[in-house]
Amino acid sequence: MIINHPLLGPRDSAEFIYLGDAKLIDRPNWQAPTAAKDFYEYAYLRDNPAGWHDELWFHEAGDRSWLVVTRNTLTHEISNVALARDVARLRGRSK
Amino acid sequence: MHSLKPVTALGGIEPRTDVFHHLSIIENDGLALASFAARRGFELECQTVLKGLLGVVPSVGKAIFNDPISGFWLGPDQWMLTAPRDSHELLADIVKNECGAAASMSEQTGAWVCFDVIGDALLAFCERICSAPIRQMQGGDTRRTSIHHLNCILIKQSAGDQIRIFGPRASADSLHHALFTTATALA
Amino acid sequence: MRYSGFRVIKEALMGHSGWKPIWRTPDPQGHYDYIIIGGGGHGLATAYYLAKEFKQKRIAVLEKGWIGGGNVGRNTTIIRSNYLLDGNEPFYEFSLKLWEGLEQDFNYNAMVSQRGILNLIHTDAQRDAFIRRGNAMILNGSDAEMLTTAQIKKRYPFLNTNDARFPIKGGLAQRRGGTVRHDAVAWGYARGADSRGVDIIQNCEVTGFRIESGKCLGVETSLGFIGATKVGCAVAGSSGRLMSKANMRLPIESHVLQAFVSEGLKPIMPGVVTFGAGHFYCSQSDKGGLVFGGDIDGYNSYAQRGNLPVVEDVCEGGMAIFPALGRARILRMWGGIMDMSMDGSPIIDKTHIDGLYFNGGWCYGGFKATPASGFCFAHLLTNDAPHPKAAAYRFNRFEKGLMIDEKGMGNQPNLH
Amino acid sequence: MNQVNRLKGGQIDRSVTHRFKFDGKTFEGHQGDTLASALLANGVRLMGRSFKYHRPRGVLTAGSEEPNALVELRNGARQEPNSRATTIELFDGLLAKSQNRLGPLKYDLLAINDRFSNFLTAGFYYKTFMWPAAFWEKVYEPIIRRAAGLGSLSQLDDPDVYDKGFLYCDLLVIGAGPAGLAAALTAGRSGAEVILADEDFRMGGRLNCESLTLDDQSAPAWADDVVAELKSLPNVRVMHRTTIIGAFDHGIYGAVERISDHLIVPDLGKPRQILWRIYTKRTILATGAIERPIAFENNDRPGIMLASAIRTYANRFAVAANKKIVIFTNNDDGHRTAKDLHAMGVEVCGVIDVRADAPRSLDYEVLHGQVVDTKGRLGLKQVKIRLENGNIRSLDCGALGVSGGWNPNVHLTCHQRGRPTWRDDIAAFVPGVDLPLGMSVAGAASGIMSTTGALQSGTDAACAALSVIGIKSRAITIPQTEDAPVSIQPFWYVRGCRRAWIDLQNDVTVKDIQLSHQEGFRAVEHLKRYTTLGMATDQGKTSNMGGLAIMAELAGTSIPKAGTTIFRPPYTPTAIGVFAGRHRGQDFHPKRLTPSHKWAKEQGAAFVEVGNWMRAQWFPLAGETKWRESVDREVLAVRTSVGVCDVTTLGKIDVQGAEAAEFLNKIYCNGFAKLAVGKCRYGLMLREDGIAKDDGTAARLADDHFVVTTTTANALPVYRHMEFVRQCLFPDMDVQLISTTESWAQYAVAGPNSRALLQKIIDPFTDLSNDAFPFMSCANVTVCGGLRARLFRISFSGELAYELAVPTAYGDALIRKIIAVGAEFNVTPYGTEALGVLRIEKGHAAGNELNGTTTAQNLGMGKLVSKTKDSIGSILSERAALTAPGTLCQVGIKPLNPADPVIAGAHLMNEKGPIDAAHDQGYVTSACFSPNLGHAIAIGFLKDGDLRLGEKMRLVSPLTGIETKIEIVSAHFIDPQGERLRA
Repeated sequence: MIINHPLLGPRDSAEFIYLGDAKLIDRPNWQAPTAAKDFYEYAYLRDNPAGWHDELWFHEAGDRSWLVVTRNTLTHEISNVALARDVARLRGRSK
Repeated sequence: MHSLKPVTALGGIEPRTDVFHHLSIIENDGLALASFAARRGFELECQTVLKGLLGVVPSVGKAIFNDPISGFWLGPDQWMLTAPRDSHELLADIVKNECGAAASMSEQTGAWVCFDVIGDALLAFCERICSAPIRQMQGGDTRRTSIHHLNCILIKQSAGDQIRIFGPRASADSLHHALFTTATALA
Repeated sequence: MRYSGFRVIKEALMGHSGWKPIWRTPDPQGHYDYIIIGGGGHGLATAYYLAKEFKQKRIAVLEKGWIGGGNVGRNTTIIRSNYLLDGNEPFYEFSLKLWEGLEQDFNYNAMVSQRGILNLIHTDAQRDAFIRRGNAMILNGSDAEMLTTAQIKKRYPFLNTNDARFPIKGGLAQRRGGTVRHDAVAWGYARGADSRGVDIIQNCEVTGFRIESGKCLGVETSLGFIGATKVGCAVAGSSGRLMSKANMRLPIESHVLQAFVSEGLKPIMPGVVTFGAGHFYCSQSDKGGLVFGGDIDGYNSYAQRGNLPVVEDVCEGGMAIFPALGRARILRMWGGIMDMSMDGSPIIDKTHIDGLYFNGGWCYGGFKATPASGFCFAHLLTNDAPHPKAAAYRFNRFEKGLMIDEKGMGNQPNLH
Repeated sequence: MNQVNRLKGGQIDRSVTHRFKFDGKTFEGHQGDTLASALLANGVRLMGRSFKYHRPRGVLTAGSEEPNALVELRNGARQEPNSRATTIELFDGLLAKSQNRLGPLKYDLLAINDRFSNFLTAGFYYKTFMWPAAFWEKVYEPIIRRAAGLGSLSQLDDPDVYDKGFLYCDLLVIGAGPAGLAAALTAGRSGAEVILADEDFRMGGRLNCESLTLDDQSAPAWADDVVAELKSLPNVRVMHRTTIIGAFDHGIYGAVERISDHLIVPDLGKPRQILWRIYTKRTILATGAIERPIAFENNDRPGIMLASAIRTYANRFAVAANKKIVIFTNNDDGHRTAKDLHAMGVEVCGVIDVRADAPRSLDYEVLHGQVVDTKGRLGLKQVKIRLENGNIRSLDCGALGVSGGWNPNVHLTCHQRGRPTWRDDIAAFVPGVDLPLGMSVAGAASGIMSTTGALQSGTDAACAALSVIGIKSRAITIPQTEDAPVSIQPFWYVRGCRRAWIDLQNDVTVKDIQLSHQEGFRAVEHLKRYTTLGMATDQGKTSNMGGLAIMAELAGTSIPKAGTTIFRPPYTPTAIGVFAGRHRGQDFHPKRLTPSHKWAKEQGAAFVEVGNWMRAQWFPLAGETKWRESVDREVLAVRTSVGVCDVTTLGKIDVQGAEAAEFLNKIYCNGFAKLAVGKCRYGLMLREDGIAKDDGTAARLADDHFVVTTTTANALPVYRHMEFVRQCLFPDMDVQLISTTESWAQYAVAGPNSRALLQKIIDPFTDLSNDAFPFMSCANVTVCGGLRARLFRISFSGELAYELAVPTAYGDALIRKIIAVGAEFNVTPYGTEALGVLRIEKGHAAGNELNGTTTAQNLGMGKLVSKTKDSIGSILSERAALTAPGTLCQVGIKPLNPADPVIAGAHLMNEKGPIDAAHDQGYVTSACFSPNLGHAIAIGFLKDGDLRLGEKMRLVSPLTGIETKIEIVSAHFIDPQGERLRA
């Protein structure tokens, strides 16, 4: 596969390491009363869609950026790639 | 002056050179390296420091060849600086004095082995070692990629027939072996 | 129709005019006691044991394509019970025992061949881990033995002991492990179930569940609604897709695993060899093809195909341990969808919805589990209580902290 | 007999003669021959045996789709089983053997199977061999296995090397027939980056096989000119002998270039083959079409070939398949073969056409009818024909050319699970709509069967493909040439035949397909799996269609409704070696060498693989014969004086930034905010699921600068994890990371005399006294007169110990210096074994304990997990089952009888009671012999272990036949108070 790195352009996916669903960015609040349940669901439950999927890839043999890749799990087509750090900020992980 | 004698990445006193009639692989032991990472909120200061050192700030995927200090882009807000080791063995400290708390400096000299590969078979050579689109790359283009399972950095020098390869120093022998056998296969 | 030596000879002489279809093609009835979704190995085995062992009636198996078309028809056919952990070893040993009597049980030759499986050891830490595992196997009443490099070399003279980057330091062997003709397993169970009245309905895709006030009343399908008292899902790689129709999120990701077969070769590989340190395992089919594989591609996929990097990774492992392979040729490569669970172990459990049951999370190890999985799922469906051998395979183990993590990789499915 | 069937003309070089051997007999052929053409030229028709019935077989085709003529090529370590004689380029000294036979090819004893063909029908095995159960492995299977398989693999290491490479292009053209050449020429002239690949050693595809002219040139001459122009263009790469094996995601293609397969051995240092990964913007598939046979009784005899193959052998290789040839066809193409043969002076004994309106000929007889049977066990002698009027007629001949029509070669269009669609007018499947990204199809591969059409579609496809990526191009002018329409009457098999072969290699006959239908295996995939149709080495290129058509007829449906089969990579069987490239043997994985490696080698150290690192395992002295002697000595030296060990392999990560301490608070379960500058602290890292991930120390060199160490094995994963936490979880934290593992050469100097030794290395202004530099201190220092260095007072051995780091280039010099100045203390280098013993004696957890399933509590560090801060894994580490009574806890283990062994991997059982899984109490993780205590010791995990110190238990390892009485003790075997390391 080819991952179109937002900074570096097209790169062979062999340069990357896969983690999983980009929802892993949304780490729960450790002080919430429901923390135990929240963390269980965060760590263990997955949508696992047959279709479009936001997922985390690490550019191990590259610039060491974590990327959020929007990829279709039925066709492997990739529609969007973003720096995970930017996505994390958009999802309100800035302090 | 201390009493310890350095060895090259390949373990020699002198760096190694392998000459094929169309290609030469030269171990370059003369470089000091330091990584330079901008601290949060000091990105602009760091640009200024880099401009001062290199003349131009290396943009994404680019290298700037300058004297005495050259540099290339490593990642977001992160660069690698190189300079002659004889004059700049303490490169990290030297730059740290200039940027202070604006940047995180880390000595990287020992982390890398450097090979300069020169010759007219260069393009065919590169096609056999890694997935860098070497024919499309311009002088000054850098590419971190993997060569025979080793995480390396490729820099196309301004002269089209020369590349510089940085690889993990502990695997200098394995990397050299890979380059050497490829050159042999092309001979 | 029972198969016997006499019958085979008779038919041969009569021009084979007497053979009948080995399963019917019935139209679905309006309501069943049991609907099994998924006409793969596990689904067909479940129906078979429901009818045969648990004497249940009015059973249907719904298959969206043709039976045996999923992982049971695209795996590398290995059976073994060389597991480490309490939750797993008794279950897989139960499965291996069922394999040992399977063909006589369902009167179909699935070519169960106990040619032995060997896990190579390359480091001291690996040896420590394999000794612990071998002991766990024996303590669970299974068989295991430690082989020296010399013993290994004797059986597999072509393994690399000259210039191996990671020298072979021994191996853990299970003689009762081996291979099975995978398609025949699906067909044998289908035939056995069909002959006991199970309706096997192909080209019938489940499009939804009819759930009212927390109870599952049946399934919507491409052939219309079919009612059921109990619905069991056994769709492996499609688990996420199917259960989402019941608004369930699972501790499962679907990944692609590639497998490879070489051209037919004269016998060279007596048993199954796994080279864990190099992501490679290999056996040889009765037709002569070397059947081999390695790691999953590593990214979520429902595409049933993989990519070059893993092909190369697998072959590098193969050449590292088996350097004569270089001159054999890959004939075909293909991919299957693996229901990779969060601890690498499966789930056989009720869901929070009355009458809806789930069987999945088999990762790339589902084939060897087929008989026990079917048996235990049938037990669960019949008695509403887990079979003792599968008691650990519950949904709630993750919330409780009772993971069954053979590899110790944690909640990252693509590492199991 | 010497090339009795050689004709005039052709594209062979008669000035170069090659001598070769087939089944021990010597023959001659020419440059440009294949093994098959050379054998035919020499009158050899019998080349192999079929898979199941061991029927005598000859060559069927002239290409890579060959199912029959498979041979073992070369011998010894280079032997290649199942090599297709039709694609083997003839070279001088070539050796080939027929395969899958018992005894000589002519008298294969296993041909007995053919006599029992009534038993060996499809699915036969599934119904029998079940009684008695035990007989399968012992009796039946060995017989079946020996009879099965085709060629044999030598058990010798493949002596050749393989390379890998990577190419980029705007347009990849697959296939160099008329369509491919036209496409490549169009794109080449436009200046686009083009790669043209063809599996053949001669470009031109069908143009090499026809008697056509293009304008005033012969077809091959025209192809030569085009190829010459393409080679002259700098932007075009022409790749002969290169097979595109697969279409992968996003325009990536796998290609195998055969560099040396046409040589007797590869040149020194040169690869046998190269695996190219080609990154394309666009691709044109121009792989042509493959003729298909017709099934009739005994249609598998040597001499029965595809009509187009006979034509190819005549036109390209100047070989007459035989002196007397008959053609059987259902379309006009069969007649083209007859015409060409006649023109070359070969006797055409007749053309049998199933069509009433077959074209007539003055040159040979055309019969309206069907071939109903053949004679000639080892080679065709006669064909029996049923004429339309019902009369039976026999024709003597040595070759029969069969043409059932042409199948577009859609193989690569299916690699991403695209399905072809049916076209009635040509009675064949053509590429479907869902093609791989960026692929278009031209020429016969797309169902355009005329030469003119192929050329036109090739140039058009190129223009269209290039315009998509913004490159302007002009269509080339198409030369005047053949433009005949397709005239075909679908005809798959002769009614009433039973032993009529559909899949020649796997011996699948019409009756097998009928039986498959009868037993309910009607879905295409069921048909394939039940009968093995199309599962042979040709992936059914010549057989799938026939099988499908018959199944459709039996099911009373149309062919497209009956389903389509889907092709899988690789396009043709591909050597496993080429996928591995150089990565085998010692080069399987790269090596990582420590800074002291060269020196350690000089000392004769034994090395061990730790991940990719090579570490010194122990340093034997003269006279030491057993490893234990060396290891015991090294351990005692550390405990009594001083030892030195290279610990560079531990991962080192530079953590800098204003919030570096806050960051460490997140990744470690224990607190770091308050760690003072100049101090180190042990850190335990959890995964988010609360299980221990890794451990190490963090040294605070400055307020905003830490150096974190990881275990050797986890250096990379931990770095990745830290970047995840930094970029994805706390994107605005001011922290920067970089690995410095290899920047520094780091040595552990351990033992009571370590301080005294280091005082001779470290420059005087650093005060090493216990007060000035106590346990867990760290500092930047200088050594040997001014070399920058880092000093950490940390201890893995439990002794007074330091770790000293210098820039890697000086690591070699430093170890030599340490040994030199340490002589007075008899400083002893120690390896990983001694390191292991020392840490087990102290009960320090390592890889065997941090095995991915253990919690801080299991490791006896439960108290470390801070509840007052947010750190990765802290919440899930509190799950009920992880903290419940009965959880495993790390303990020490010693044998009651000091002479008894204790081994890792053994299980713990109560002193009394049964020994089985149900009564398992725990297991041993690490064990060793302690030279200090004089007996074996171990650490392991025991249920409620912390409450069971002093308990007597049994340690069992049925696997290795060990049962030992042991006592549970504290894991701190030595200096439990830790006085030594604080000394």
